[in-house]
Amino acid sequence: MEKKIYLDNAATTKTKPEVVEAMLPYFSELYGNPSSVYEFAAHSKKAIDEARTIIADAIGSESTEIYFTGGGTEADNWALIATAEAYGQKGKHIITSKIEHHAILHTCEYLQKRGFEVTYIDVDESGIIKLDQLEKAIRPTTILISIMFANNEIGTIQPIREIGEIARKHNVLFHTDAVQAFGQLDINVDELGIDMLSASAHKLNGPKGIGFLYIRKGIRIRSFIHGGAQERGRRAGTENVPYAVGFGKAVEIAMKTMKERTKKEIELRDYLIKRILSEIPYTRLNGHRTRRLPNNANFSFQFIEGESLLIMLDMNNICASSGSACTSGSLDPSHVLLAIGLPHEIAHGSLRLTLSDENTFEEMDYTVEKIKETVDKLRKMSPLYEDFVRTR
Amino acid sequence: MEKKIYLDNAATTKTKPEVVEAMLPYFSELYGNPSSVYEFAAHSKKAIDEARTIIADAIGSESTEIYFTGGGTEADNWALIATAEAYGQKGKHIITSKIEHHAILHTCEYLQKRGFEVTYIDVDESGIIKLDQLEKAIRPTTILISIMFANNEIGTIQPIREIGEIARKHNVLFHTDAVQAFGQLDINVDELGIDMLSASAHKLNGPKGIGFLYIRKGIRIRSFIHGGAQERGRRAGTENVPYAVGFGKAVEIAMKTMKERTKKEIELRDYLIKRILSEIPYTRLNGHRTRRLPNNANFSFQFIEGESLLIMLDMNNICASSGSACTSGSLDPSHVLLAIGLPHEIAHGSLRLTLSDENTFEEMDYTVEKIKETVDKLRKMSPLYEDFVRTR
Amino acid sequence: MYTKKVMDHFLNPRNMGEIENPSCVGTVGNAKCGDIMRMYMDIDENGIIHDVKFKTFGCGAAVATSSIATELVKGKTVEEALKVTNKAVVDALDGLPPLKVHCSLLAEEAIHAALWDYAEKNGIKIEGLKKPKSDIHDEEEINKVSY
Amino acid sequence: MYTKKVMDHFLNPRNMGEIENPSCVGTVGNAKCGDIMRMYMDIDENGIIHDVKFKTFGCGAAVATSSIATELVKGKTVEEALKVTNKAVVDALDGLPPLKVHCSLLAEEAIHAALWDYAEKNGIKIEGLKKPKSDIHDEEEINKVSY
Ligand SMILES: Cc1ncc(COP(=O)(O)O)c(C=O)c1O
Ligand SMILES: Cc1ncc(COP(=O)(O)O)c(C=O)c1O
Repeated sequence: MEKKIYLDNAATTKTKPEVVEAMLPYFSELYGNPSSVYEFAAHSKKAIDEARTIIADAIGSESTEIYFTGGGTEADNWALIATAEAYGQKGKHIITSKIEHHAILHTCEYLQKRGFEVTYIDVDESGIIKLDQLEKAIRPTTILISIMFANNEIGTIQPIREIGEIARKHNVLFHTDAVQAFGQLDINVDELGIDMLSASAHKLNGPKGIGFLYIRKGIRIRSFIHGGAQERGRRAGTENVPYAVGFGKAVEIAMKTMKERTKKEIELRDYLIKRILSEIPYTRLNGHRTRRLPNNANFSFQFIEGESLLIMLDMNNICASSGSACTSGSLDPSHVLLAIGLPHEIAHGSLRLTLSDENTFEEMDYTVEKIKETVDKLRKMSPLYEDFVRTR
Repeated sequence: MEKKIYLDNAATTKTKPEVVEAMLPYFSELYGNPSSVYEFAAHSKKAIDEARTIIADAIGSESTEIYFTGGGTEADNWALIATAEAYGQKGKHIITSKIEHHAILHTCEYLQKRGFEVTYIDVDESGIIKLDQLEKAIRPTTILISIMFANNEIGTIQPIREIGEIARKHNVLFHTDAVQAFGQLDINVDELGIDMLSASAHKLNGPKGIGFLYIRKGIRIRSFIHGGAQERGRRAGTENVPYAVGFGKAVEIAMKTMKERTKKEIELRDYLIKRILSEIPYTRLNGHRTRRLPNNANFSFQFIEGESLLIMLDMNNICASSGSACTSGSLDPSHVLLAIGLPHEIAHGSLRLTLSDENTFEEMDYTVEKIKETVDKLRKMSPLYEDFVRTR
Repeated sequence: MYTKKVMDHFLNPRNMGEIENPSCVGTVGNAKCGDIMRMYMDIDENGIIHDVKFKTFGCGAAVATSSIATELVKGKTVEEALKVTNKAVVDALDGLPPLKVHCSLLAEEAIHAALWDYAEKNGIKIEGLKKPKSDIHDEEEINKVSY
Repeated sequence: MYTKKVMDHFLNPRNMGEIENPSCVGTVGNAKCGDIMRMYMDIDENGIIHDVKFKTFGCGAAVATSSIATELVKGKTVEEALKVTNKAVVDALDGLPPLKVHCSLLAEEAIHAALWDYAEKNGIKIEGLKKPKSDIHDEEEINKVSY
């Protein structure tokens, strides 16, 4: 394969070779089912427990509060659906935001069909949740607030501590989808007042298809996937031992390297943002200027459409995205960009670049040049640009 | 590690080195998110599609009818819960059997709490479903029959074709949990009249943590895990590309080797059964003598308890199980053994040996000797045996 | 996801640009859907489309369908151009992904819109030409099934 | 899953067997739960348990708790034996998995059952000894939470 510039780390990341290395013994050698009684299986059980401890330490929880799932989406579904089922007697009202991932939004829609009411809180033009609106939305029947830690498209980081305080004050459970934040930002569930937290391994150089849900001790939610007594009876199904080990390894590395890695990412990101905004006219940065994920840059280029931009960048070996990966097949513009107030035609022309510390300044330079060229080319093709130039 | 004799292939299997080999490129090299638009991601998409085709071919379905899940348990949950939700308007009655895996039984209990009625059909003393009872149980409100293809504890194979016919005749959907059967028995969903089928990779030398649900075209069930548009909008969450590839590879191998492999397993199994039944008194074979999985042998040794037998076998490097792996932490005797009519104290003394074609006759001989010794030792310790000898 | 033909027309669009003082021009689609196509035509006194150009805001398929559509109508009479269907557009591109078929409808509409403009400007009635919708909403089934 | 101590007592149980013509014998548990313990004792005229044997149908923990229980009461007076609690049994084994703690309760019950038999046979009343349940149902919280 030709050398490519991978700038889509919010969609997924490379599984680090060390992570693969750590998983390997659990496929063909130590393959015992952790639930079995014989000693051979104890290796598998121990491996999972160690991974669980690493993860628990990373968010300041007990290891008995970490439950492995088949990914971030399952964790989100579990948090919402099981809370609804467990606390539905108390009330049927859930609060979330307009810029959540579809794993949250579509689960909310599902719950609405099951008789729950959902309030979708607005965000400001930088993508930050309106705290006053959030607090006012709380009713006696509110059982859950679910607000993402950081947004996957525009990178905006939410005031999690403040949300935690509001939730506490009103005695409402607080779940956060930290799929993008985990491994990039410091997280301590106690300090931030988080009751449940979702994360996914493949966003931090772990494998695709494993995640976890943190559930604070004492929260009475049941399982979402019913069956065997795995995960302390709360998540049935034979444990994915290799991936649990790989997830643990990925978290271990991510925690160790976080400071240095994110520092480098921020430098690359800010360089990229500065060049693009100053060199390409009619361009805006989406999301908050500073309260954003270290590796996220999201732009809107007026008068052009995102997919054609992406394909042309791809022709130049640049992997990027517009909106979130799992909706890129869709015709609708990003709900996140609409929520921060972009008109449709501008929302359609967005580009998300999400870096890793393996990227270089040279790559940024090349990328900026290619974006410039392509935007120019597409604008020349655009009837919207034609109209704009005419009426100027 | 010392050389061990692994006789618990129904709990899980070794991931074959060829399978690991096939997965490896998709971790650190071709790691693109299949939903992304750039060419780099097309490798991932193609890899999943190829695996899907292999699997579809193995059960005689279209590849668009195969949906990957996080395991057999998730597939079972999905089939039941989504059918209940989609067809709940038509009726709220589900039929299953008393010997299903907990992935089915606990999901049924969950649905009962949500207002569904479940009929649990009896089995005869060899574990075969009572077809007349099944047909009589069908009501106008019955929306689903879920009967497992082959039992995980006693290995009994159900009359799937007949069940399929009954379901067709009464216009009721038919789901089968084929987690144990897939890869061991010939399955063709059209010939057998199966509408939905669950399977899991780790039972046929694939990795733990991926499975699939076959959903016949035209069945209107929605997703169980809500979010992105993956798996044709029916199963959200970033695809586990490496495991899908590994699953495909494992199925490819399993299909190619099925005939020869199961022939060898049957020889080993029958040798084992013959020796144990003839050399250890007060012993019975559980399950049907011939209509059983090629690799399954399940015994009850009167007067002794299974766990202590297991631990002593483990001391001799023999990995075996009693009941199913995921309930071995539980104090209850196997619901399957109770369903075939065993009294509690006999149900408690059961041993499941599930072979692979890597086992040898020497291993069978060693195992028989060790079982003999251990049963003898435990009977000497048993107050039940003491009473039995006294009153003889 | 796209055929070679689509990629070729996307990356090297034919007849892209404007026509100064065109005989007619038609614009269809809307920014909400993410696709806008504009087609300029020069039609001579014999009703032959001797030049056609397009501008498109939209995805790769939108650009490619516009491009191929211009090729399909160029040199044709107005009546022949009217018979260029979205299917012809799809076929000429060796197919489109299901989600993108709507782009070919848009291309067909763009031709009709230009011709409608031509008819209006010249006060004639073209047999079989209906006033094109200015707004194309064609959500695919697959999209609704999703969630 | 078991401590070394438990494994040792399970694989090499102490005082396993029967006593011919014992002073007393007690059997507790039931096959439904999967554990039955029987304890034989020889108690001399001074009320000292100078021999004790057990037989157990049950899991590793059941065998180990029976074994250690016999060690804990052997040589003790009836009154001292009465004070051997399930906690003492667990501690002597360096702990038991949560799901198996009920086995230690069963061992305590077995001692009590044997002593009750002794009291009945000899028409005496032992201070603090209650008629043991013949049936031990002690489902752990963790077991209920499960599904
Ligand atoms: C019959 C049966 N159904 C379902 C399952 C669950 O499959 P998984 O462990 O992949 O979730 C198993 C095995 O654990 C099984 O044997
Ligand atoms: C914010 C957020 N939540 C949830 C998910 C879903 O995680 P997964 O793909 O592991 O199911 C993602 C990424 O896809 C995400 O970015």
